[in-house]
Amino acid sequence: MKSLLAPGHRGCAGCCDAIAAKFALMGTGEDCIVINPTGCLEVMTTPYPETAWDVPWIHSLFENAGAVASGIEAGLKALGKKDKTKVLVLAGDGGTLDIGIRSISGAFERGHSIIYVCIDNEAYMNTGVQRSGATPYNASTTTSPAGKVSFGNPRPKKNMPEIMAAHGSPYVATTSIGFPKDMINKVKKASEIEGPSYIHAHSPCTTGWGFDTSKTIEVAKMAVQTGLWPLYEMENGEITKVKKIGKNVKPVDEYLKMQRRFKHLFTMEGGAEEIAKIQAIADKNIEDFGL
Amino acid sequence: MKEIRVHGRGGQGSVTAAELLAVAAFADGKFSQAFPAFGVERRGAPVLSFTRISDEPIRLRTQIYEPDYVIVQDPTLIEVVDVASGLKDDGMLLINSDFDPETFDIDTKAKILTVNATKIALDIIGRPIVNTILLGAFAGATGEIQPESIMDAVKKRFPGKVGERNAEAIQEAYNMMKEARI
Amino acid sequence: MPRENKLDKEKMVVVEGSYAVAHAVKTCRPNVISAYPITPQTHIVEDLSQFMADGEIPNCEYINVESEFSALSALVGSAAVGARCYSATTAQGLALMHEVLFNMSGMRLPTVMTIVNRALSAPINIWNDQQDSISQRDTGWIQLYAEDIQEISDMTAQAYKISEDKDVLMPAMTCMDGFILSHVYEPVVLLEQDLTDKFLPKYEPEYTLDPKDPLSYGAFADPNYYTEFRYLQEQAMQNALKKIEDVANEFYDIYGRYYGGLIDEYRTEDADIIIMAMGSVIGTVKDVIDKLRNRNVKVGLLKVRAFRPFPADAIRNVVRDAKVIVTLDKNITLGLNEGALCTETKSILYNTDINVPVIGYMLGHGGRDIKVDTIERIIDEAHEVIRNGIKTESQFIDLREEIL
Amino acid sequence: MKILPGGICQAGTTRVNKTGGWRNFKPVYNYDLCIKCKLCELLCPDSSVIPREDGFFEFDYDFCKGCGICENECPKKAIDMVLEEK
Repeated sequence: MKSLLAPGHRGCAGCCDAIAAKFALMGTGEDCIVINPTGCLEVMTTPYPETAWDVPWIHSLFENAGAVASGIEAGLKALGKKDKTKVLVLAGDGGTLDIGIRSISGAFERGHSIIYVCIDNEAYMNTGVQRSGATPYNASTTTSPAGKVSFGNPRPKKNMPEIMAAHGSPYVATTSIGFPKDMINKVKKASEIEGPSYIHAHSPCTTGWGFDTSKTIEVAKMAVQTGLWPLYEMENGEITKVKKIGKNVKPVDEYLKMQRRFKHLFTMEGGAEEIAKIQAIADKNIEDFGL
Repeated sequence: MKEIRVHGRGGQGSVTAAELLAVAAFADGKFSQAFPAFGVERRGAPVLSFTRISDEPIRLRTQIYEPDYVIVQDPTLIEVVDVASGLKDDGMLLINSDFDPETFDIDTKAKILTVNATKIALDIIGRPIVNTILLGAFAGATGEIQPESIMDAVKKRFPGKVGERNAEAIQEAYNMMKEARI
Repeated sequence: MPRENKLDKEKMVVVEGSYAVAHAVKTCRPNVISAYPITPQTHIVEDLSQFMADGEIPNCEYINVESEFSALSALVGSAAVGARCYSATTAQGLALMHEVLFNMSGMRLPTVMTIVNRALSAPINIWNDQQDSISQRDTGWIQLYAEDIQEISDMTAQAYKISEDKDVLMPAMTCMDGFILSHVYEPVVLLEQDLTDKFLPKYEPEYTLDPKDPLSYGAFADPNYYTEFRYLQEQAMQNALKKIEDVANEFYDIYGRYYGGLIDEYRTEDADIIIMAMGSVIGTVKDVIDKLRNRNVKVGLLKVRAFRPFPADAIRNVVRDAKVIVTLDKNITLGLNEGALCTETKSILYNTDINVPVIGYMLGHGGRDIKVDTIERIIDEAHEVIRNGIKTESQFIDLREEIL
Repeated sequence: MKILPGGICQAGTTRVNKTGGWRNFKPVYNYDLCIKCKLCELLCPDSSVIPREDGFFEFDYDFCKGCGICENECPKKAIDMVLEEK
């Protein structure tokens, strides 16, 4: 499949955003318009006068991707151009779960035919790895650092897919860049559905999470295999498909050990108990989703 | 230029009355302007609206402080609002009431007239909506406006039976007040 | 050349200001309307919603957004795919849009938005002044201010033509005073559909978001490029100066109505005192001027229609021979004790051969009625300046000293 | 070059920016082991794995940043990362 993201962009070696964007565009094909709110992806792909995008693309602001996408969809409709052209949002976790949630909520409640892909690398990477609503429990970021009296981020991830499903979205799915076919097929499916669809793509960041540039895909797979990031589809609010991990399930410490952001859990007193809490999150996912 | 102030309560259609008066005046070949005293009043609270009528285009954008005419839609307002505030000495105060004008202790040199618009409304329309009827009474009492223009404006605003009945009530009020013309 | 504003009474109807604006928008054939309710703008968007519900605006989508921020953000997207866009807001809503205002003008996406001028909180106040739009003066939006319903209605079509001009491509605000104009009923010629179709061509942008020619909008411009984009925006504003005049003339040729281009003048010939003002207070000032002219007081009015771009040359030409200039501002730059019109007027006279004193009055804030008597007192004080020079350059008038 | 109002860019123009210079290690194919599974092409974040007519692939060293994902994910170990000679 042809890549619609040109080389020469300024993403880090091993960049998850570039991979996620590439997969998403493989799902929609070239007849689409991309809306990309503020974040690494926007900055690294469009250093004026260059752009890496081989599809029409717009960056407006940080918190308004849902609204800009609504306007594009409405504009295409009014001009009689909406038949085939897909409206694809590629947004980060900050732009989705935090600052942008109002406009996404509005767009989904209104039922615009858009495909919203959240590229979730679990922190504000563009500004230097600050915590977001998607940062997992105990991850050390620059604004939730581990310290003498802190194990890092004190809260679990916000459950954005559930929130979007609660909007009555016909199609909500989680995916991971560690499973390219899963992601491409889900975006493709979303593009064929009338109404707003939401795909939450787990995307490990080599720089922000602290792992070797060659391990982006490996770390992504591991998140799924531990049960920390379950892959599922929800159609009209009901879970219709789950990717089983079965006997291949891995303990969470194998996943945590791969990343600098969890390194403190292995050196600090009380770390083992904290890892056990993370294992409990994974175990609950395995039970809830029947992984 | 003639300036009219309408006193009512939120929900009684005093803004609509001012508007219909402006529409009717324009139909008579005059220029007109109507606007509410802008507030956040809810249903039941005392409200104000204004109309200007002139032979020339109206440019003035101030509120009305010295009206030529005052229309009071609800006599209970007299207790709580200075309905005669600024009213010109040679002006007129028209009150919706079944009492005689002399029974009202209002500090004004202007002429006070009363009309039992509520009764007319109940008799003809079947509901105690008086705003349009008072316009008929106003037309009768002042001759500032043609009753047909008011009836046309009302019928256009409330098409069908409602408008027809309102027009009938307006005519009734007009006839009653024509005799009392100042 | 001053033009007669030929009003055809036969074509006039008495409607609410908001309705006249909504009707004007309809005749401009918008493709996307996106708005969020806020007093006193609501009647406009309600009327447009009714037009939509009655199928009276073809090829148009109405987006009921969840905030003003999204109202304008949606229009960024719509304009980028080539749609003609419309929104309306006021005060808090406009303030919430602040970031998007820059964004839209920076991307050179034309649109028209009616600002129903209202005060900003705190304290909470829903009544008219012009602090809201004045506070957005640096966002790269054209700002036009209307005197009455006819003008704001007609200005809507004019604004599209200015905004969409290929040498301009800047979004435009058409400003009307909240309640005073939005909620008034008066006779107006509703914008004529046949004439508007003749006056306002279909919007056909050179560039759009189109999969057949995939362009990127909103790239990341570093210090090597950013300055040039700002320069081009300023050039566009300068181009708009001429375009605003041209469009007013073209409008006159087709519709026979004229309110000035960048500015308008009223009895400024031989005027010693020139009052400068924007918006609905103009009408009251004209009445006062007529009254005083009958007493041989040499006073005239310079109506500022375009506040952005600021019509420096046009103003200089009018005030050159006056003895004093009086600015009326329904806003204040806190910390300078001046309204914006006062500041801008002084600034364009500095470094010129025009040496006319400027005095400023701040009034009408938060809906305080501007009475005839207030204007008369201001003119009296202007006389005093002519006689004895400036004592107070800028001040509030009608302050309730007793509660301070 | 003249800038367009609004900062519009023409598609795919980052191709003028050769990011190959970022590399420390470069990937090299061992075609004897390659099974043409296309995974390296699919996963490359820099779209720098180019298909050849014979079904094998080659690296576009103008752009490859040397991240090593292709080597790490290759199911047949058909890619080696070798130190870049500069």
